[in-house]
Amino acid sequence: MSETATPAKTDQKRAINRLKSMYPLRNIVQQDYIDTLKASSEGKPTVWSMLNYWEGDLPLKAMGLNIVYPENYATLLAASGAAEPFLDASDSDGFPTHMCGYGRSTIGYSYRMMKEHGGKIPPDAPLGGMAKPALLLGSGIICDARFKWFQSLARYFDAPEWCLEMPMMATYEGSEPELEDYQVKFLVKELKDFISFLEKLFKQKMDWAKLEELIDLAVKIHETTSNISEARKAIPGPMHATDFWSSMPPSLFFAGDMKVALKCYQDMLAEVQERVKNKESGINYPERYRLIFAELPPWHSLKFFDKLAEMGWNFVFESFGYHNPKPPDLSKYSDPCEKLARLSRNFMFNVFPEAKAEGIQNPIVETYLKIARGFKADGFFMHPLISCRAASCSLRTVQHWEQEKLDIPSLWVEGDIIDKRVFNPQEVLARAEAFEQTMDHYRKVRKSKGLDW
Amino acid sequence: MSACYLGIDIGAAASKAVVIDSQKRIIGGGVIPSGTNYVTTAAAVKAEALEQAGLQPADITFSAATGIGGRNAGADSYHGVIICDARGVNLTFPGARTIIDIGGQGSQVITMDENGRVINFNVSEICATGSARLLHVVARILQISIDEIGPLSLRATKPSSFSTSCTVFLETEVITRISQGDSPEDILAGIHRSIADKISGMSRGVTLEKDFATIGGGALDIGLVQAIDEKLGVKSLVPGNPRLMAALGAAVIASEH
Amino acid sequence: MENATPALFFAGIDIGSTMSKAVVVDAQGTMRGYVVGPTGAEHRRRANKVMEDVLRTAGITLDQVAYIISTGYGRVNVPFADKQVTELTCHAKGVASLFPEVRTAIDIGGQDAKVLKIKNGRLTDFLTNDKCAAGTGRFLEVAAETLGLGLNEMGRISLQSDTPVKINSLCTIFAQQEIISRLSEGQPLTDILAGVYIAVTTRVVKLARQIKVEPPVVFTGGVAKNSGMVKAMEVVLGIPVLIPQEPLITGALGAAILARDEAFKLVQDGHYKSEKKQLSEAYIEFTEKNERKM
Amino acid sequence: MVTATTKGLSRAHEIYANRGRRMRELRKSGKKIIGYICLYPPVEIITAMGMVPFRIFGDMSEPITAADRVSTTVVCPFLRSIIDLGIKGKFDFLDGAVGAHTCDIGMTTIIAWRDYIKDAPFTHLIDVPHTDHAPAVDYFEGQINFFKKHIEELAGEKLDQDKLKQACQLHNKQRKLVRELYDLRKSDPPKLTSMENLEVMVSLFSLPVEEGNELLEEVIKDVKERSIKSSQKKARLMVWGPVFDNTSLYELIESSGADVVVDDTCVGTRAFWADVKAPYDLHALAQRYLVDIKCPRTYRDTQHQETERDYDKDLDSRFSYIKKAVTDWHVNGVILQSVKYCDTHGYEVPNLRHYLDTLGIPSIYIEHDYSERSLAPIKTRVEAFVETLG
Repeated sequence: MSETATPAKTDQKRAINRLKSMYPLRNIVQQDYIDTLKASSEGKPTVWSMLNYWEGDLPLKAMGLNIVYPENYATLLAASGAAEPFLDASDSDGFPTHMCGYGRSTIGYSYRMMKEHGGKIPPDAPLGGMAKPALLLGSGIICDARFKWFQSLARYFDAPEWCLEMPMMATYEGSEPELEDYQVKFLVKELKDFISFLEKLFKQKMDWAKLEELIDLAVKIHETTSNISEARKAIPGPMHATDFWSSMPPSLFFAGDMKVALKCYQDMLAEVQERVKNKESGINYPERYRLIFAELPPWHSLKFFDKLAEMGWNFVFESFGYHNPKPPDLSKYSDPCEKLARLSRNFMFNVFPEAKAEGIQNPIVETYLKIARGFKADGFFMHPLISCRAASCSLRTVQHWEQEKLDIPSLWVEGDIIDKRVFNPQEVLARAEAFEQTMDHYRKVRKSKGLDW
Repeated sequence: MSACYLGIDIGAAASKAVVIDSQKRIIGGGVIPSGTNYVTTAAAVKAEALEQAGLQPADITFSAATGIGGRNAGADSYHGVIICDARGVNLTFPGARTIIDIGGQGSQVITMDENGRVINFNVSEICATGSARLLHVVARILQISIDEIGPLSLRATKPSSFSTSCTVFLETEVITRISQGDSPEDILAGIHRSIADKISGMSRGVTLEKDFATIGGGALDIGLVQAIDEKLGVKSLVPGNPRLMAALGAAVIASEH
Repeated sequence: MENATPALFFAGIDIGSTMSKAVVVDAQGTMRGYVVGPTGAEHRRRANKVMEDVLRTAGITLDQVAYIISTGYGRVNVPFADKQVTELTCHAKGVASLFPEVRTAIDIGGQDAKVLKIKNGRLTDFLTNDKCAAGTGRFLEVAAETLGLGLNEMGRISLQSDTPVKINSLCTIFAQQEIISRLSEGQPLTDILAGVYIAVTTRVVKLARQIKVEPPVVFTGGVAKNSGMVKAMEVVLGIPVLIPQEPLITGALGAAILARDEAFKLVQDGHYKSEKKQLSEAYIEFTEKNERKM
Repeated sequence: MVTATTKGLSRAHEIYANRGRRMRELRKSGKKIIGYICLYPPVEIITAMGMVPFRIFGDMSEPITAADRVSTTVVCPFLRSIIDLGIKGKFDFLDGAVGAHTCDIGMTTIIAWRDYIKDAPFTHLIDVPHTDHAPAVDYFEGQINFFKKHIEELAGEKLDQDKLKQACQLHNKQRKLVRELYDLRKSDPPKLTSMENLEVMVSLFSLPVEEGNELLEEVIKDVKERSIKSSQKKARLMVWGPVFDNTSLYELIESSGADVVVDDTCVGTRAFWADVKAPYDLHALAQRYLVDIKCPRTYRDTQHQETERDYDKDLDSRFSYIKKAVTDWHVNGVILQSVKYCDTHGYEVPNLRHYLDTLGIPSIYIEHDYSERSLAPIKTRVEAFVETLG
């Protein structure tokens, strides 16, 4: 008992059994920053883009533009422990401190670049930093505040901004089948305007053939990654959440060369399937509990998951917002913009039929119910963020329905994606043993109710 | 001689120790301020408990520690406060199924089964006011002693209302009330209510079943206990020394080794 | 001296959240006496008390006081005051009277922190932090409570540290826990204390940067007496700060000087006599009421 | 049909104090009451269907307790308050609740409503695009059309074009009257206090449009007859920010030696400045709500399709309406207020303050947690701000 409660510090064995196939994928995004920087030193433009669920990524890549993702860069800032001076700079420029950690990092980065270093990259920026943007590609998808903070960057840069549109998916109304074509029509119009703007801005034509090719690659990548997710349902869980977080950029925003990425994901799928065959776990300790992580991870404290792994806590799935669903069949459409529109729109609409069947109002709840069933979860690790409305506001409801419908308890741990100053690992560890008893209890309850885990 | 077990709880404010015999009877206990050096504090509180029990350190068969500084207590094992609370209360009130622990740092609501194993729990959030330390702050502002708070608050005629949930805001609000001429009685009763509100808010996702036990430093404040009972519509049990429960629970866990 | 025509004096009373201060100045604005004491629960009695005390220390009687301005949290509870002015304006005035060239004033009180931009002795812009205890004197008090130390003691000890421990928590309650776990990790007390001061100052300086810190910077408030705090402030700001001899009373001093300015305006308008009469009556009536209460 | 015993401002005061009363009367008389959250559900359609639109507000004096079980504490306390009141059964007079994706939390409020609030069986959620791009306006028109269909099902009858036209004109009339009322605050001192004004505004959100117009006409008549005495106040202020449905903030400001003469909030000008234009069809509604309402929740792409962005030009095209109000109402200071955790307004603050600086207008930013007493600590700052203006 006491061993599980206080993991021996002397234990040298890596607690998490990392996938070999994860490393090349992690390198892709890091290489991307280096290449982009090099390109900009050769006078090539750099685009700052927000996570846009592919409708923006692919046109930009088809035109051979170099893209960086400040949201992703913020996670690197946090992971390398370099975030604070950037957060403080944002606060000093008058932005409220309860704002998104990604936003505060990027605003702070831009402030320091333009106001403190005369347009040069701050010396303490990891991976060489992000070059000045030639275009700010904003988006309000899954979070309204996002386009607002890209809009605010106009304080520092004279780069033009474009805000991508996406119908709100998280509603019954939005999911009405009769609305699909009208939503797609809207997206197609937007995409055509966007692409013609790109052509005007960068004085080059869109390579439509290339775009088609990339859309096909995107579909293949997403097929592979959703197969990986499927394979992860095995017991013991073959792939730990931290491996997913390190390897997601090439599928989340298609970082790097998509052909290379596809190959890497195919390797990853093979390795995961191999593990499933051999009943090899994602942690180097017996899998005592299967946990789901919701929603965005504490990028500054990922090591913290080793401690939990040592206690036999296997994080078998995580962050639904970072996972692409199985891609739709696009073969019957000819217009690349329409293909793209349907690929992006697919991100969350596919949840609804089930949600309706179950009488659930909130698609995020439904998504997590599906995940919990599929992965036979013992518990949820809820990580509400002090600085993020979008990823936090539904967690209470998720907690409620997981408990209500599946008797799966939640461990509630407040924190932040970037600002480690509000996260207290000691606290969590002090509660871990009690939560194990809670998970034990509800295992019994589920069995008594005829659930099979 | 028969086996003896030691439980130590090094909290943020106070440190407690309990010695039980093989029949799980309390034969010694102690409470001292935590101070800054947990190693020496642990030794001191342990000595106090042993002395009361008339035992030597060597007589202890197994020891367990809990609390924020428990890892420094040099015990044989360490356990989180929540499960220790559960075991301690389970021994004291076998009928209890819900625990409300109002500590100096934060509060927790715990539900457990008949064996004192945790069923579910919730701890106060970053910004919540459900902790007893607010009362210390208020006592300081009102220039009264902690022990006066409870009795005083029971004399309230129209409890002040507080609408904010942040400890600091609430502090400022207390001062505003004072300058508006609210009586200390009413202010304290108002604070008790706002803490009780927070506690009931914390019961989210946890199905509360009786009997209820209120423990922790806050349970020494009858006014607060009453406010919580009213809010939850229950009559909660309060142990003779509510602060000892976690240490007692640790001792019980130790006795199972 | 009762039948000698009384000299004119002016008073400022600052009823803060934890401390009450009173200052008397003469027609030249020179300080003739001041008192400082805990505020406590009953502001009205407190205001009454500090007024009596400051008159005693200044060796004058109330009817020699032409005009009184109250400021601070409890300013509404000084019934014998002729006027109420916010502590922000009063601080600016008080600081400027001591350091005429001041451009930025940083005041850390028990409940809040203020940053004042001052130009030619006038308040031009300001920011306050009353949302979060971190960055106020309360943070230090909590730390002191936690460690069982006196505030000054804490400051002295912290000076011995060259390698402050990083206190990450933004929330006071959590900082307390953090301090404890640092201790249990065996970090030296001196470094932890130094870390505490850095943590508080960083919060305040971040606030200050929002309205751009311009030297000279004056640092006031109870904690400005604290050596550890002052060191931290200069480290974080990167420039030296000026500290009044009595950093606690700048608000009351400013109020007293504003009282003089107001009174002179009244004198010019010829209202002065009646003002003074009302003032004395209000005061007497009030003290009687209080006697009965007790 | 008006059952009012009092008239004008005193009636407004009554309604402000008890918003549900008139709604319950109407419901007894067989009217359907449709509650809506924020400014984006088109009330014209509700009115045209013979139903009564009722703007759902929170309650700053009611501590949020019940909502803790269903929402995290780090979201908009105004919307948390609405959920809290709903769970506590305070909206039992509603037949329906309509929300719009004005922001993420605005959307989840309706979702939570469906899960946790018994009252108002009919709920509908309108998607509002993030931008004012032309395709977005068309898309929003489609959303309004979808809402229309849904509410037609509830009414069991189709929406009549003429009825919609009449409804648009009725609401436009109300907007015109509100602007007239605001004109009466251009004088020094203003003929109407900001508290009185807010009580009238809140009343308009708590009455059928015809009764609201009647009330406005009474109020305007009374107020016009008032005689102006010279002002003792030092400052003429504008209040900016998200929903503020409670007189407490205005009392706080006006008791600090300033007059609040105009506002840019959605319980004031934002709600009434823009009219629906002919031909009063769904497209006109889409234009009015998505493009003409000036709420920071929409990305107003002022330099759309331009390959270079000019910050100051951008600010001017986004905020020039504020400049106009500042001039027309002789404003010499602006109070930016926001409810905690409001991202869309929060990101606006540094930019708007910068813009006001360039106009030489002093400003101050205050943040509250939508509870009356969380305003107390703000008082000193407001007073000091007024002192710097004096």
